Amino acid sequence: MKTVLQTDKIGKNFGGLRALDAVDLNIQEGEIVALIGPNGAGKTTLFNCITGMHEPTDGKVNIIPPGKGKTCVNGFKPNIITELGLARTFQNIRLFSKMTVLENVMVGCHCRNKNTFLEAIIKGPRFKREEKQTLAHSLDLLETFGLVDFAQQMAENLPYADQRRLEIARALATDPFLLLLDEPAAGMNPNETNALDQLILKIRTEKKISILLIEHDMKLVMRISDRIFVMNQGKNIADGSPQEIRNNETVIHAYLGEE
Amino acid sequence: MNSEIRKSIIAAAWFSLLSFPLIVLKVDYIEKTIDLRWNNLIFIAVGTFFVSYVWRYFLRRGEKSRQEETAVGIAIDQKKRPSVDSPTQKILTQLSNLTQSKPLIAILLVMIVAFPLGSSTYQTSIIISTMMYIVLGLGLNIVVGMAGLLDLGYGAFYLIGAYAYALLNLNYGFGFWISLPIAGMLAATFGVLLGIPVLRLRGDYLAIVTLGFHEIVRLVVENWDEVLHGPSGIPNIPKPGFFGLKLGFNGSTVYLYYITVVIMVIAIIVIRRLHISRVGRAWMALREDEVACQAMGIDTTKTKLTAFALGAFWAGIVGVIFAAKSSFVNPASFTFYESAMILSIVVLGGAGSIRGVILATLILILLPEYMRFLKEYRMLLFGALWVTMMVFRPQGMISDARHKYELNPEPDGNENKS
Amino acid sequence: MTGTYDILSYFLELFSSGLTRGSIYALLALGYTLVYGVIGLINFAHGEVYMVGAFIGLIVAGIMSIMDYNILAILFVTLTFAMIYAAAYGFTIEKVAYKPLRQAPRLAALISAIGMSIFLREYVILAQTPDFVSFPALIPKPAFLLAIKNYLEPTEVLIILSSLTIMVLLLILIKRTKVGKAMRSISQDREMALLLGINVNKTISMTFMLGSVLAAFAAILIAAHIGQINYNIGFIVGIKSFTAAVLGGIGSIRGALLGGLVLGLTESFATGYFSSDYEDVFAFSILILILIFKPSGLIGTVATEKV
Amino acid sequence: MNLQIKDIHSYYGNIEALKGVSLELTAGEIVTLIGGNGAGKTTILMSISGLVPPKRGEIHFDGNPIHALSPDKIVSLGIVQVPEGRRIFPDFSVQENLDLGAYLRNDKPQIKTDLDYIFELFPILKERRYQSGGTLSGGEQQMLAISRGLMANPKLLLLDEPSLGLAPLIIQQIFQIIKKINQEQKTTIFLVEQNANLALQIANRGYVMENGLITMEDKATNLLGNEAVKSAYLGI
Repeated sequence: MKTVLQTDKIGKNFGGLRALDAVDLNIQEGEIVALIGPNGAGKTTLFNCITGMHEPTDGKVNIIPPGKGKTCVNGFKPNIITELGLARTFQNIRLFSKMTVLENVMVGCHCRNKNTFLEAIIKGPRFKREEKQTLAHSLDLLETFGLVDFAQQMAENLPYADQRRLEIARALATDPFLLLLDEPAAGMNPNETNALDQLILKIRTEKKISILLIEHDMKLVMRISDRIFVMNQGKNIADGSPQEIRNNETVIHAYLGEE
Repeated sequence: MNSEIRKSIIAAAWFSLLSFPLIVLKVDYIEKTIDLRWNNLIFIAVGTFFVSYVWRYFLRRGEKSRQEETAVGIAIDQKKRPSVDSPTQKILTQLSNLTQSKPLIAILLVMIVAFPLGSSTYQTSIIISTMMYIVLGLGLNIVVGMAGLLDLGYGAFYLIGAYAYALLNLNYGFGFWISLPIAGMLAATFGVLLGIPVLRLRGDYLAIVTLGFHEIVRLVVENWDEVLHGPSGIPNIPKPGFFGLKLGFNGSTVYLYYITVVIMVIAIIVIRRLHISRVGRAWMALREDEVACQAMGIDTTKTKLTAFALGAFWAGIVGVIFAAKSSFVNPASFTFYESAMILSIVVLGGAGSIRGVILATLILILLPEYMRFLKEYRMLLFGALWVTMMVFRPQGMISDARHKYELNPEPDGNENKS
Repeated sequence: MTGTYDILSYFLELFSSGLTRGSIYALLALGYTLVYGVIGLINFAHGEVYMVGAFIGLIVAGIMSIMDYNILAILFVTLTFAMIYAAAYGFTIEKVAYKPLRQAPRLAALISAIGMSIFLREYVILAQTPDFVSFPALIPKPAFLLAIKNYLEPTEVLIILSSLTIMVLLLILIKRTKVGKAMRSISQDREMALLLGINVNKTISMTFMLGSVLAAFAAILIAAHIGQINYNIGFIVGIKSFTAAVLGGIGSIRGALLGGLVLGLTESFATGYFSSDYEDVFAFSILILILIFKPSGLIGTVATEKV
Repeated sequence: MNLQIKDIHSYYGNIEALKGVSLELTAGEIVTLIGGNGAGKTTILMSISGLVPPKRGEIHFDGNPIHALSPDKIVSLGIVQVPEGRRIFPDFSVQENLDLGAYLRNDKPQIKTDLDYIFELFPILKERRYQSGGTLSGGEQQMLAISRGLMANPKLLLLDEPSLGLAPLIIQQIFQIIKKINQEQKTTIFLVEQNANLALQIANRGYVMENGLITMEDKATNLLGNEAVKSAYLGI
């Protein structure tokens, strides 16, 4: 097993508040890791530090793309990090709501194409080739996510659960090796959550992508994760298999409160 | 019902009171005259009564349809929501669908080509202006409509284009055709120059800075007499010659008309192609959500600058046509109101829609031109239109301007429909 | 010896005219800043309220001067009328052009505001005149100020003093009264203000009215000082006052005062010692530079978007 | 006094956050609502306060419907919320924050008495009286938030996660004071908490919420050892 992401004692301060404190998180190739913890534990901040939305105050975020060397991405812009192969979704869905479902996914393919606006104006050969690939690839993804029937619908008109799924499809369109999902099941009903299960497992096996997800739905977390990483008040308090976490007293305390 | 009438009466009374001093009284304290214009007040009272009634009616209806929409969302829950089209939306959609019919486009083209043959120079010149505004609207539509960057200083690039031709001609004897690309590129360069510093600014701050930029450009031209010829402007700018041939006034206007037609057609094709390309999608993603856009691996800096440059380019081009058409440029032709007018076209047309821009130009430029009585009230109505548009239809006339990609492309890649 | 005297008196002249401008900018900047604080909108039509205030004042002052009233009475009544009317205009503008757009994207409200501004200008052109009209000189030159008239222009001193007074009154109002506290609480956290039972709609209306009153006050003073007005006066002054508000840090009340005075003084000295041709270019350049390099202004705080 | 919530459905944007919630509070009680993140606890409070009015269902207070009232009317009836994350006005001093709590009140002498009472409860706030709210520590801010709520003279106090992000010792202290307020002022308290153990220790009754629905209701003592509570958080 190879490591694809490694954070080295990263910390983040917001003013006087220490939102993250010396967090070490490793993710292996093909692994599904769940990141859990009570409100305000620093989970989304960790996500933002990894994906370049925030720069960590201290420590290092290292990524190791398959077949390539280790890169420290501290201070990289988010788009560069995406190009390197990390893709993410957002806690409060951030789709391009006034674009079609298909276009949303096509935007995801942007960084894997090279044609310029001049080629688009004269419809150069590279433009034609890449557009065809983009379209085919996007439709493929929509097929996988069961959204192909809505391809020409405005994204904002999709039902909520479909919007969540579309966000994942869009992230996959950037062709990542590591996918970060921020509360993918939020607002879904039990049936939809079950379907999401299958989808996440399928992404892992078919596309050989590692997945890091923040999730509050513990049933989902217990079912699909290989490993659970628990945070509380900016710190990592436990890291282990679902079975271990379930019986971990520290974790139960963090959630249920001290006696 | 009654309460609505009562509310409208109150509104009418309120607005009459509000406008009374300015509408009714006109005082000249030096001549010691007080002019009383009571008839104006009657007009205001009756006018506001009806406007208020209709305004309220539509506000309520908007409220209701929003509620119903959510109700529908609840009822069918997990199924896709049907798109609820209002009658106006349907008419507009049908109208814009018409523009897709090939015969209609052909007829339109023939009409455009034949127009100068059967019309006076004056009429021809009006249509040239209209086409100029279409191109300007399309250009600004890249920046505002597609990329979502509110630019209140677009007129500055228009000015730069016009002055580029005027000065190149005056100082170096450059002709129309050489100046055309130079002016376009120059405007695009200025677009980037404005773009770089404002990259971090968003929304309303960006709007104010671009407005400031416009005023700076205009004021510099007004005050820099030695190089830019100050408020008096630059006269005697030649119209393009026909292969070295000097045409008369009428002839050269007709010639300019056809040049403008060609430029307009090129602009429409180019901008449509951009719209459905990789960079066009990046612009729209930027407009929808800058954070998500960046998370998709898009370099937002580059995307913004391309939008500024490609938008400004067209203003530069139209600037040259303007200089040639009026054979005279001065800073007074490029006030903030020029920018406001072009922005009106984009806002009314529906941000992002090419057809919308064309339709809006026809309404905003041609209507006042042919309805003289409107002319005096034109700007007043513009102002009212902006407010009304934003309150009731912020998405503009043609809102569903999304391109439908051909889902099963033929092996050879069939032409896309738009 | 005379040389030094000239240099000094020229400096004083520029200083007092700078302060005069500055206090006018500050009065208007307060309007921008208050509204921005409460609803996060650049009230583009604010400059137009100033202009409408001046025209209302012209009509009232005109009628009264035809009827030969005492100049102080005219000034008092003119100010009162202009301020009341401006408040009514501010109130109405908010109700018509902004309130329906509370939930809409910010750009929609801004475009609506610009539309309102265009509308009001054209309305004054059509209802009154597109030309410059002269405005009666209403500001008295009290005897005690004549003593210093070699150094400072008496009307300017009066303008500065009365502006400062009204600003202090406003500060007290905002600091001490219930409505002032409501305004400030909404600008910090609107949802929390709602949870404490503050009527947000009412407070927003109050904010617009307050800003408009200040604008009308400034408009009458400056119109009476300069002696002429037209439909365009609100645009330029509006932009500059907005610059002042941004300079100080938009949303900050002290910032608006500081920004106004700083802008007025720099403008006055720059035009006095360099060139007056580029007076407005100068103001716009400052605006752009601040927005680019220090968008949070002199006393503002940066708001970051939550991801 | 009592509050009855009958089958309310509330939406956050497109999401149905409450899918038919009913509950009841009687005068003088401390009732706690526990459940995992995203279960819809905060939405219930926002629906009561009128910020997220329910699309369907009814809320009655003292027998009168309040689900269609504006937030300021609801506050004036004596229903006051202390929201999650404290939401102190950072630019206001402690005193000004407290004054705003009493925004709708005009009974000067009574306000003075209440203020004294609060300074007795939280002496630290008296010390920090003229300091701006933004400079307080997390615990102090939470005390100020509760005090600000009390200044509105509530009959019913809605507390949203008062323990969030605080050190255990401070949490203990705050919960003791919540209990004290309930006993001394006879204020009904509806406590939304993640810290289930602590909340259930001071509460009379408790509701457990999962996925937009109330899944359990019982005496607090019964819920304390219940496996369902664990399940609400850990999904075991």
